[in-house]
Amino acid sequence: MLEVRGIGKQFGGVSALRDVSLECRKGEIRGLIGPNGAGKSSLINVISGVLTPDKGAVALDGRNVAGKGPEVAARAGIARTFQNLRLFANLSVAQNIEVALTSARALRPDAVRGFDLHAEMVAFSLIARSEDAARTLSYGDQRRLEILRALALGPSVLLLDEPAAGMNDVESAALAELIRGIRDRFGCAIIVIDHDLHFIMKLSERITVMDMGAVIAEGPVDAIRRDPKVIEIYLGSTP
Amino acid sequence: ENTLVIGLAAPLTGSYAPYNEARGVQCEADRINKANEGITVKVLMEDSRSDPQLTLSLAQKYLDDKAVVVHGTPFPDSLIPMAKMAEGYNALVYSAQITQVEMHESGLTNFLANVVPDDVGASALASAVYAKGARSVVLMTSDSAGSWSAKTPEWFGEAFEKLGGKVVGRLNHTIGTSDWSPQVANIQAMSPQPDAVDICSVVPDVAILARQLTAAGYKGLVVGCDGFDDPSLEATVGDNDVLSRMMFNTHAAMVGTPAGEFIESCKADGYKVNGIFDALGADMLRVLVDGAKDAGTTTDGAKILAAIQARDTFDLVTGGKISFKKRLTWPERNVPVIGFADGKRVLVQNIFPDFIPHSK
Amino acid sequence: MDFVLQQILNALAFGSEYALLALGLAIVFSIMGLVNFAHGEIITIGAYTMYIMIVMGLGSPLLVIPLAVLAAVLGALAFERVAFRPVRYAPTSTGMLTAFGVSILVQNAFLLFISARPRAVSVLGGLNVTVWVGPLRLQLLQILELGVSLVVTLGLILFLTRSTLGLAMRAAARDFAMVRLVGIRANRVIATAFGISGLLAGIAAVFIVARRGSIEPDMGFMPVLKAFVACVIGGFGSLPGAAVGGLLLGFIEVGILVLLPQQWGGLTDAIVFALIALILVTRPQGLMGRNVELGDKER
Amino acid sequence: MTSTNQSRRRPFLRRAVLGGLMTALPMLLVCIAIIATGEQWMVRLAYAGVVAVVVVVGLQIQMGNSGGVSFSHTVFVAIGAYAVAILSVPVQMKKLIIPNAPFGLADLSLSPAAAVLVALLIVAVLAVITGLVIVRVSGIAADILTLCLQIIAHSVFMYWTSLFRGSQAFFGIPQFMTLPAALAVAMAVIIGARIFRDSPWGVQLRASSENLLAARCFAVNVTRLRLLAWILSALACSIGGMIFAFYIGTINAQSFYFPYVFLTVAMLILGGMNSVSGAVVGVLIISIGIELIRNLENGPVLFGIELPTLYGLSGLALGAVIILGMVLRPAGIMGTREFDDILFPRRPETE
Amino acid sequence: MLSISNLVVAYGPVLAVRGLSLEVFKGEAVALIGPNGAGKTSTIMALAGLVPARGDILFDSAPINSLSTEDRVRLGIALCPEGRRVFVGLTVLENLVLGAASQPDRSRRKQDIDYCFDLFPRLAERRDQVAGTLSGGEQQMLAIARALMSRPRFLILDEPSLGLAPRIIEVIFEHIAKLKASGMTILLVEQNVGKALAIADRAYVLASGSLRATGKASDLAADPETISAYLGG
Ligand SMILES: Nc1ncnc2c1ncn2[C@@H]1O[C@H](COP(=O)(O)OP(=O)(O)OP(=O)(O)O)[C@@H](O)[C@H]1O
Ligand SMILES: Nc1ncnc2c1ncn2[C@@H]1O[C@H](COP(=O)(O)OP(=O)(O)OP(=O)(O)O)[C@@H](O)[C@H]1O
Ligand SMILES: [Mg+2]
Ligand SMILES: [Mg+2]
Repeated sequence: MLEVRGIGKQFGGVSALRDVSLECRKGEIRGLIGPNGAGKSSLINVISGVLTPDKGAVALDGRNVAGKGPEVAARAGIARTFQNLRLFANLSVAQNIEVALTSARALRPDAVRGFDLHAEMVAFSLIARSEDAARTLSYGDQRRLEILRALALGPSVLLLDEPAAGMNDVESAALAELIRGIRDRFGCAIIVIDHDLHFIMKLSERITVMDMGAVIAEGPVDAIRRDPKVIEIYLGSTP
Repeated sequence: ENTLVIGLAAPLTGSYAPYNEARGVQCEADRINKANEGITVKVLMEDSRSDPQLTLSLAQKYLDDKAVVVHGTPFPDSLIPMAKMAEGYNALVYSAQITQVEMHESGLTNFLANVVPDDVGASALASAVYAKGARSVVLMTSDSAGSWSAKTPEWFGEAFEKLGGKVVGRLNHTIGTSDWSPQVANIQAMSPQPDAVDICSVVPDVAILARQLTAAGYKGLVVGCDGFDDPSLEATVGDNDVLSRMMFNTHAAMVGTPAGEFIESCKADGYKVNGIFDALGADMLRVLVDGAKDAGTTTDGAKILAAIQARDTFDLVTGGKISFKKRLTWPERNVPVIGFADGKRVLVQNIFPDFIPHSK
Repeated sequence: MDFVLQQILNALAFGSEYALLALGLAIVFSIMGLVNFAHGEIITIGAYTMYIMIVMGLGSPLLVIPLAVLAAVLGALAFERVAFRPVRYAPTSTGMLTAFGVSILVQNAFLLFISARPRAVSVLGGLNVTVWVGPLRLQLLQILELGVSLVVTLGLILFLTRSTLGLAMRAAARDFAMVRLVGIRANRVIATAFGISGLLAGIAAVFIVARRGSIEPDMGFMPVLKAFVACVIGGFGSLPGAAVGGLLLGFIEVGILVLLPQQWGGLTDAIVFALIALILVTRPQGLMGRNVELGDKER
Repeated sequence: MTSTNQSRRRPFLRRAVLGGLMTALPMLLVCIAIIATGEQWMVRLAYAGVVAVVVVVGLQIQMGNSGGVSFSHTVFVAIGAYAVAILSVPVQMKKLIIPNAPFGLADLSLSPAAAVLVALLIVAVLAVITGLVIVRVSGIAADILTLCLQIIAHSVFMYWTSLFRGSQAFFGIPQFMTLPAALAVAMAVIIGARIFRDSPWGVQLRASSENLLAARCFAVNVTRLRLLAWILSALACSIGGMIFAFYIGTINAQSFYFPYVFLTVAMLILGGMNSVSGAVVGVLIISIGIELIRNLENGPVLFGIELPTLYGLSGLALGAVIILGMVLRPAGIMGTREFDDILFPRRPETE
Repeated sequence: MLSISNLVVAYGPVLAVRGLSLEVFKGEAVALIGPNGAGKTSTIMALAGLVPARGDILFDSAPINSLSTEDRVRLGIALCPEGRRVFVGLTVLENLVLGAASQPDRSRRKQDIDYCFDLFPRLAERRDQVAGTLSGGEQQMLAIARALMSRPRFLILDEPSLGLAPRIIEVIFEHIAKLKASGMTILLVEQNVGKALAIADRAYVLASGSLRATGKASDLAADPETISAYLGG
């Protein structure tokens, strides 16, 4: 169970996060949407320990991990992808995953006991490229590799920052299936940011909407889809 | 066979390039061979790039090629192992120019130098400086070049105090200094001003020091060791008045002496000689050939060495005589102290000092 | 008191020479991530140009100074064209080694074709004039050096923040191809940077030769090593940082030389560099580098 | 499930050892050819080359995995050499060279084997101390820290004359090493470097040098791994120093200073710092190249024409080779590949 | 205006584009679609001269194969690349100024900047923020605005909607339509196939480096099954 409570974060004059709270249960897929610059990535940065919040706490199963650095968050089982890709460009696809797997085997052996690298690479259509350097993959493949690498940490919380960016409808539908499969097999809590509404609405059970650093709406997909405030600042029209 | 084979792993390039004697040896060898003295000299020579490892490899090659005398980069970390290696071949190692005291302390039994150790030179300089009227001196020392730069000024001080002078200060520097203003400010702040500043360093460092001291109003002497002996000294100082207050000890006087004539005539014959070290190299070759004659062999290094150490005097190419009888690994020979008059080098003094601060 | 003032002046003069060189390194680094160890050889080229001109009998300072600076600029441009352009997209270590290569090549060329030994160059001796202001001994050379570094630093900062070419230089450091994609002639941008660094090295060469009165094939190595350190303590790639780092290094060096008891004199270098290490460990981003929290962003 | 999982684990150890043997092969062949000629002086040159292999491979452990450039590896070469020298020189010799050595070292003489063990311990301790400072910093600031370390260490070698003899040579070290023995040591170091590089930790460390933030987000303990690489590298380099001292018998801190730093760094980057094979190739190319060109300097007779002597040519050529090498292969000759990656490429296991 | 024939792009042994021919006429908007790894970005990078390629590329009927990237851009081409590639160390404003670098006429720069700020008010708020610290979508806006700053004749957009909120996507596509109406020629790579086909005159469908289908955009849009068949990757 992930609990985010009262997070605030300022960058100079910009309030990127204002008193943000959010919960995500094991096995839940939570969508996170909002206009550009709303603070979604910043929130993920805080949860994953990449940013130190000015105030507030991030509790995983009751233990606070906020502000202790990304290593602590990762050891607690929080894995993430990056909106601007951050692969190990000159390592092979297999090695990229191995980096996470090595940590997991040392720190959370139970979580990756059943992890079958080969089968996962097949599932993510990366097997043919497994020995190629990550930098040689196309943008979409690189995104899938980021997800798979996060998965190899055996996460209890998986944070996906725009995983479907750069994918077309067919590809993002397949990706949604893949993520759902992850939830079913690993039972982790998943927070997904994306601007592809088909994708996010098909995938998540509940959606949190942010604007100007604050949560402005929260609820089941259908309610959000019809929320006039959400339509006005984010959607533009009903999808 | 009456051929004396000599192997030179000469530092033709690299940091010791200014100190190689290879072309002088070559020049003298050709002359000896032409003169039909009964012994012919064969010189094997390659560039050691001043690299100890390469020096040793080359020495190995020469020894395997039957060289009975070898020489390499003039620095102990080349020459000491080289001498050890040569022991196994019954060969001997010489150096025309090495002044480091440790060469004579390392217990080598097959080594010969052609110059006096640093402390002897410093003592000779001290007597000349004292004679010039200086009574107080500031010593400038540096760890950059071992005992040469660190201890030689101290030995100078020891000899200078023995004569009745006084060391009034010590300052530190690194070799390669091209701006002395902090040290100059230190000396400038001394009262009274010292009569002399002694330093063992290289050109251009010492030239800049002299210039900057003078610019700061210093009127005393700037003296030092063989590092001053570089043809570019005068032009780098660029001022006859400053030069007239400089003095240094070296290994052989050049101007208007047989050494100078030797260098000029080799140059005329097309050898790319550098200067003083070539003359010293030629001297050394002379000693070796004469020693071989005495010993009646060109292939037994030990016998040649014994003959050299037994002989009373050797006549040198550069004029003068030396003998190894007393010190065995280095010769008692006069130490020229050079000064300047009207921007030209002049021989100020040429004696062997009474007091030897360090060497046995 | 006079002694202290005198030493402060000396430190400023030391520092401004490092600053001048550090700026030359920083401008090249800031646009193409190249740690140009061959910067010292640009100085050497300037210096040997003076020597060659004197040998050819063209020894007037009015002729020697501009031509030496010009030679340094051309040298820098030539290095860029021949050696650095092909490794432009390569990792930092590659650029660094290429620069070593250039440095070795140039040093050995002077060694082979001129001499391994120092050669006197005394035409600029005239700059070594001492002026007394009360008890203070000011060297014309020191004042010139200080002034020139100041002007050059300010000029460069203005250039880099105000002109399009300057903006392009800053942008090129991170994404060279994108700079070309907005239609900027990238080769020209980089050549300009090298030209400027050559100019700075040329000016430094004039000062260095004026003071030394002598040249050697490896005369550029030590000053540039120090300048490199100055760059890093100032915050590598930052021009004001390079200038400040240079001055600071000057103060550290002179300070240690003056304050350290003589029996520890041999440890001067150790203490200077231990201080630098301390600065780096406490402020790895450099004195002028800002440590901003970036999160998953970059800058 | 578990069994497939096991079988799919990458068998890095086997690959690293076999690959390491392949990596060492060119060095072995060259040395065997030289031994076969029976020319003692060439054996000496080859020995210097083997020492360089050990040092450059040691450097690779640090640079190739942590990223960045190191200017301080030769400090450990020097410490290794001095440590065994100080510990193993016979007592009577010590009376001559370091009579005032501190810690009672003047009256102590160990067997070479014991000296090596103690020396390794000393190096490890010093590596931990320096490493703890250096691994805290990354990027170019870390490079400069290593530069500082080099200068500080050199300054101490020069200053502490009662122990290191300053810039005077330290002589009298037992000389028992031979080229075959050195080759065996070098092979062990190469295989060790390969094991570290290919191990999960090696991969994690390389990942952190590619993208530090991402590595931290995957719980990679960057500081600890960097420290590990630093220590292993220091040990390997110090072993280079030891076999050097035990062969040549006389050492001097000057010969481990900048020229040697630059030469070894050049060898590594030219060969390709990201692979151990690159380290070996770099040493071979530069050593053999310089030796060939040196022969041209002496004015050899080629096709009946006597060429002029050109001293300084080998320096010129070294510079040219470096520039050319980098221009043609900016990632180094081997790039990120090992010999075995070329001969037996890894293939995806598509069934 | 642009005509590509038999374009081949290879990265070592990997063939990314295998003999593609493609044409864009003056004033037209053409969409280039295809699954991940199809070779869309490679095609565009080849056009810009940033990856080595074989084949003929004609712009305004003149071959541009031998021109440098910057010279191609100076012919009036602007590219908004994949992955945004804003100048991370420069401010928003400085990024825009550099975007206009190929425009010799400086007098219009101020006006153009205001125009971009009108289009993306968010950027106006952030004008002095260092671009690297913008949010992903803000960077995307900046990348598009930067491309517009040069007033190109031929605009190439590689996935302009990437990472943008739905409302902003609307804005962008409206704006692309406006640009087209004003006579600008546009080549659009887009994963949002519906939107791309709605705005384009014609489209090319690429998969595994080769052309799979081409035709009028409206025809293709009317036949979603066929398209989906190619988009599976
Ligand atoms: N390191 C930083 N320094 C300064 N400002 C920052 C930093 N990181 C984020 N910001 C600002 O904080 C705001 C929130 O950014 P964030 O990346 O969280 O947005 P987002 O919701 O992920 O948007 P998008 O959907 O466009 O990715 C933005 O306006 C951004 O400019
Ligand atoms: N630098 C590279 N080295 C090797 N292969 C590469 C490189 N860049 C791209 N590729 C390969 O070329 C093919 C085409 O890639 P490209 O980026 O052009 O596809 P794309 O159509 O733009 O895909 P996406 O929609 O994911 O952006 C892919 O198989 C990719 O792996
Ligand atoms: Mg975001
Ligand atoms: Mg693409």
